[in-house]
Amino acid sequence: MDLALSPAQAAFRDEVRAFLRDALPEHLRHGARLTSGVFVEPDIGREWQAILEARGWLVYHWPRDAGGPGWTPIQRWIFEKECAEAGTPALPGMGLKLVGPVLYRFGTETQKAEYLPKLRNGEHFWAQGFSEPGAGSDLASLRTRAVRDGDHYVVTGQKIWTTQAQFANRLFCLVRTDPEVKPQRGISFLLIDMASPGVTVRPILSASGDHELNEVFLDEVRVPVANRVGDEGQGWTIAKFLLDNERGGSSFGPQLIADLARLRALAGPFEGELVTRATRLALEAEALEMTELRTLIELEAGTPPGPRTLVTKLIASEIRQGIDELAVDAFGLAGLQLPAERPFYGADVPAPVGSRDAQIAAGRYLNSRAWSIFGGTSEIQLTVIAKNAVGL
Amino acid sequence: MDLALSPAQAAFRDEVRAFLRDALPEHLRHGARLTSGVFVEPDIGREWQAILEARGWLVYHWPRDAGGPGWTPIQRWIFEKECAEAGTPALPGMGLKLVGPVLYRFGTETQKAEYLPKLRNGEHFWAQGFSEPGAGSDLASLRTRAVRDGDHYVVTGQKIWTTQAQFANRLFCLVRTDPEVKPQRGISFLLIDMASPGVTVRPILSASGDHELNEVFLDEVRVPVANRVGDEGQGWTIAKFLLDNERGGSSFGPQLIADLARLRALAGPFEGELVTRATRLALEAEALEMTELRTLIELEAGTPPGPRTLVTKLIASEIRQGIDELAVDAFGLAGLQLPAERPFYGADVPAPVGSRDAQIAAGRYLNSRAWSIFGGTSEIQLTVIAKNAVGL
Amino acid sequence: MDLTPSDEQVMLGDMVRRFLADRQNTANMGRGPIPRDDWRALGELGLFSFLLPETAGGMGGRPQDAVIIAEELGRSMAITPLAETVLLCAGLIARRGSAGQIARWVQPVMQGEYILAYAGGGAIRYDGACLDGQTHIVQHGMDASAFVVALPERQGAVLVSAAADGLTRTPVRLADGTVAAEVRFDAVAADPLEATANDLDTAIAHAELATIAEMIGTMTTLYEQTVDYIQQRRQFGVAIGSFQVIQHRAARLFVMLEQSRSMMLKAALVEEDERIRMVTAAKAYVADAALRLAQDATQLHGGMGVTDELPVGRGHRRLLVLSHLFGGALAARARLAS
Amino acid sequence: MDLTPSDEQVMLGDMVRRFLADRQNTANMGRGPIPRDDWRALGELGLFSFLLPETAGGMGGRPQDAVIIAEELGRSMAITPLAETVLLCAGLIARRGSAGQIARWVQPVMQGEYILAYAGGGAIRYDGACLDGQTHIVQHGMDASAFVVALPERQGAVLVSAAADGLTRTPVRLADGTVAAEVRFDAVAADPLEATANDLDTAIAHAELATIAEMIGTMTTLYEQTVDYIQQRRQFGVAIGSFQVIQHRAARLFVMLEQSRSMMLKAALVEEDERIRMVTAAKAYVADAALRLAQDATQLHGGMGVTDELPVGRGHRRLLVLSHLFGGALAARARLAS
Repeated sequence: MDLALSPAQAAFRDEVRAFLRDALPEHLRHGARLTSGVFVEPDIGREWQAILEARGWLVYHWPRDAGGPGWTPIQRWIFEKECAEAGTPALPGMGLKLVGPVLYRFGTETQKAEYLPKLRNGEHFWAQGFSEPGAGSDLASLRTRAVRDGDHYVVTGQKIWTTQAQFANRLFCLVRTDPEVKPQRGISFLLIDMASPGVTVRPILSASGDHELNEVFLDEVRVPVANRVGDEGQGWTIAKFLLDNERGGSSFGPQLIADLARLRALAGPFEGELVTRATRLALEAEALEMTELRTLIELEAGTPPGPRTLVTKLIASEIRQGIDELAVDAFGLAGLQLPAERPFYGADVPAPVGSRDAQIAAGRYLNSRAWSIFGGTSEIQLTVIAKNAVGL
Repeated sequence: MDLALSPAQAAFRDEVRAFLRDALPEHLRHGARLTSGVFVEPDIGREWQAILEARGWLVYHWPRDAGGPGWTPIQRWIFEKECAEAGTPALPGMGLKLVGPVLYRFGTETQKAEYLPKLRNGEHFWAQGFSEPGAGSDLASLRTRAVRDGDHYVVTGQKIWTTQAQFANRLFCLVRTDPEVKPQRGISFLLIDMASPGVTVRPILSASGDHELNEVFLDEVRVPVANRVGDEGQGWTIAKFLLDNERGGSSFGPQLIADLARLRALAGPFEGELVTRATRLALEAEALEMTELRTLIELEAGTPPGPRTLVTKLIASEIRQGIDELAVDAFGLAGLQLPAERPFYGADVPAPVGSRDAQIAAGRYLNSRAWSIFGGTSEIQLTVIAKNAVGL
Repeated sequence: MDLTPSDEQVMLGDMVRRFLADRQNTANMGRGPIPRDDWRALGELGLFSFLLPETAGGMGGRPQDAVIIAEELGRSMAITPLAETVLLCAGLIARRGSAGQIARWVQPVMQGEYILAYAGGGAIRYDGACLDGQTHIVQHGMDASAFVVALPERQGAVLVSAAADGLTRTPVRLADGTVAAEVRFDAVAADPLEATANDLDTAIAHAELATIAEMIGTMTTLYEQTVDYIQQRRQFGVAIGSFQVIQHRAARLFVMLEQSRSMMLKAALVEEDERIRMVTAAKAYVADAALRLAQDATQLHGGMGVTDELPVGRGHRRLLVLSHLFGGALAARARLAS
Repeated sequence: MDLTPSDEQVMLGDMVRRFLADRQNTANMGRGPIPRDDWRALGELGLFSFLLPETAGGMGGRPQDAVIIAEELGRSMAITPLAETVLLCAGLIARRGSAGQIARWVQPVMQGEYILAYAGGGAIRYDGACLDGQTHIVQHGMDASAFVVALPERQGAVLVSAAADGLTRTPVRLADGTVAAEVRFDAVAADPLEATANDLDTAIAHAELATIAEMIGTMTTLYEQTVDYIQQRRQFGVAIGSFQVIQHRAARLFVMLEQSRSMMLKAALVEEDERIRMVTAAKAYVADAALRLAQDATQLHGGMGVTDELPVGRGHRRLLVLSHLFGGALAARARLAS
């Protein structure tokens, strides 16, 4: 048993660290720090995406034969940890983390040639069309219909909670292509050009005033059959592959640890109850990082990861919400500011009382409540843990 | 709206306070403070019982026509609050609070004449035979059988969680007199002399080492039919009346507030996290006291109490456990002592490290876990609140 | 001991409720301050003079009356400066101000004409005639006609007209959509108020009590909306309110709300000399419960809970602000512990 | 990075587990210290010399080895003085003692003959030759053949034989059934040990790590017993493990246990210069989780949970003690924050 990095791993870490020191511009670090929403703003995300792509590290979690750098799980973790400590922006995840792997795994050669380069160079900005009003976490009850009409599907329905759809020019989407068979088997996976006639985006403002969520209305949208990924009826399988990727994949611990350390530096030293809360959050985050690392070390050794992987999103949500609530309390009255202008690092935002970090605290606090709701509520996480880890 | 005591109420409070100052011996106060279990030790309880009986205040919660002093709800509350602040021992509750009201409400004149005086003078010490192994909170599944044989019932079965049965000479008991009818309708309420042949008591030691719980085995115990309270089959109705009395009745807030204040005086001033925990517990207890008082003020005014009454046991359990855990933490290493000797105020208990209060902390901590289990678990309390207060 | 509202109190609550029912609905509640005309109308109804001392021409309403009004405001999420303007500033001037000061500032407050704001923090210097320096965030500061400015170490307070020469203010939008201000003084002439630190603390306690009642009102609305939602929302074929975990969560909200209401009632009804401590205790309890309740209400609403579209999201914002005013729960607990 | 135990570590764990399986069962586990003969037998198996430095004739076992042994002890609730005797006292003497001190005290520990105890608090005076004063509670103090006594302000430590003239001790029974002692010194001749405060802190960290692993072991047993119980126990006609509220509660225990294990692993595997901080962090986390888990396990067992009859009640007692040793979670968090 050993927790130290191997010499090769240590050298890799130094290489990543040196790269970040040289290649991460201050305005991107600044913008990342002042992002109140759950997702990165496209201007920042795109710029950082291009820098990473130039270095060959953008699709660091893709396998080598799909164009990735061929990193091991521990290398990916080292990279993410260094990024978290350096304060890099997040990456637009719908494309790189969700539809990208679907394309290289299930796409035709034509689809790969068409979509993967544009995904990587940022020409395509993707949104995800899974959730529907009233369906919640229950994909089987999907109602958006796709009716075959020659070389096209005619798609009609409504998607909800579509993050950043207002920026997207492409939508990947689950649709019902066969209403007769068992619910899971009649679903297909389509790629839709957001510029198609019949696509309408309606914003859903968050309580914070941020605009991250949308409804997407699809009204007899014609989608070429060539835009279907996988076979007709294979949508359920693809969606499961995608969700597994979403839920596995990256680590939460390093970012939470870095964010808490930054808050401590900006708003500390804490006093009274805040000391206890900060200490407890730091411990929980340190434990989470190690819990995640245990899985990665197993993966690295070729051992299949156990049910432990199920706990990370639940814990991460709670730590995230704890940090963001701590910030509001630490900044006091100044933590109640919430300008209407966006983004917070933009030119139009009024000068803050205290600091920009105080100015962003309330927005962050409100937005972080989404962590325990989207992508499987904490209640669903607990039920899954009870069934698959505890064995009840 | 007004929270002040009326002049008459204030005079009553002063009268109670003066009585307690004069009539509560120091050794009883000392013994009450050093009781680790949930229930009062019989030697202390009996002595205090006699003092109160002499003053006419023992059965202060009984109606005047049953021999009580005829106090209003607020007077009872004032009395309990003063007792809590003075640090009086608890009273043996099975008799005074549970079977006493059953007797004066459902008993025959003969039963009242036989049992009520002995209950009040302490000659009868009562235990409660409701729970059975495997039945938990579900009284309808009761299995102890009583078969009629002339002027007697022959009772066979097993009771569990019978507190202080080792001290009791009387047991009130639910038995199944008719196995044919609907489960709730075949139950009767019997009074059993513990000296009867066939009654065996087996101790169940608590994790603390205290002996408060027992199993009671009933093996063809002959019980005169004259010892049945109410009609045959009326046991369910009587049990409900009894449990309503148990759950309503006294207030929790004053005792919790007094205990926390005593801990603060003994182990304070607190530092660090303990400050926060003590402050939060004090607030919760202060809120609970007012929540209880709101109900009593309504009762005093003749208004039926709302669903608010359902919340008190749940909250009181949590505060009780919080105080007892706080004590262990406040006393540090000394709070880990747990002598085998009982009672803690007894002559055989070794000299404590620190103080007697430190010496009793671990026992109290372990015993207080029972608060959220017996008399309806906290989970059951929440379900009842959800159904009857929230309306789900 | 008696917790039955008087006939007058029942009428008062009904009046405010009816007034708000015509104006506030689930679509607009909690989006920001109520229109200035509505505030004026509340003044014309006599609500503010009802709450102010008889010495200033008011009707001498007590804290328990203020609580009834404030809770109704909270229930319909009508965001107003009631606590700061009427209870804190006008209340203090009415009790401690000169006849001139009362006539100048309290009368227009009663009619709903003026909003007054309280500046209790920042870096202020006062030389006996002029103010210099800058305040911290002053709630409703952009709308205020005048400020009650606490002097350093709370050595009394002064009155400053918003129109005074040398006074400038910068708007600061808060999470509940209200616009506060940072106020800067450059040799601004100030009108001293004969108020001790205890006068100030008492006035603050009265205001803080009103914000506690507002929290209780908003918590009640969020609780009711959440119970409705979980009874209607179906998943896997049944109402989510039938799931045991959801039931227990809702039961916890009921418990929290009852306990919070108890603290508010006690704080409203204790003798005046216990008021400051008891308001602090109530704040320490309720401000915490309010955020826990808002967070759970959000969670139980699922995706809709984090949006601006339902009262729950806006109520959450408002509770975030209310719970942090006057130092919030943290400062309140620290004061209790010391 | 590698988390696979070595073959040697697997063998070690198996050996301890098999040894305990013959002796510990659900009826006797956690009732008090294991018999002295069993302790001696563990010494004869070479377990203690395995853990002690090579300089003292041991095999130089590392913290990660100690953790494997301690977790097995915790799993079967075999209550021993492993942490205090072997890791703290013998470890410190082995590393910092003279050859004579090692021969006198460490050799008999290796053979399971001696128990050593650590006295880290109280009112002690040392004049360079003799000790006076009284210790605080000393775990396993009644069974100890000698004491490592930390000097005031942790300015080094001295060794004192339990048989020394002027030494008296008073038994103090603790919640887990072990018998500690208050030790009084009246001009007791003491043998100085060349140990700095840092040496002491390091030895304490090694011992504390073992108690953390013991907690993990006992938590695992309580978790497993609880899951078994809720699968078997039926109410209203179904296993209580089918109730959603019970399921979520059990899921929380799983989460707590995984997170706790992560902290223990990290504390066992970090570089030596990070050990003290990381053990403190692990203690701060695990000691808290241990009591929460024990409390929930008790609650989920219902009435049986509060009795002495099942491992859950006794495990709760043992965790109460383990979680509070060396200052407990509170002191650990205070150290982290400072």
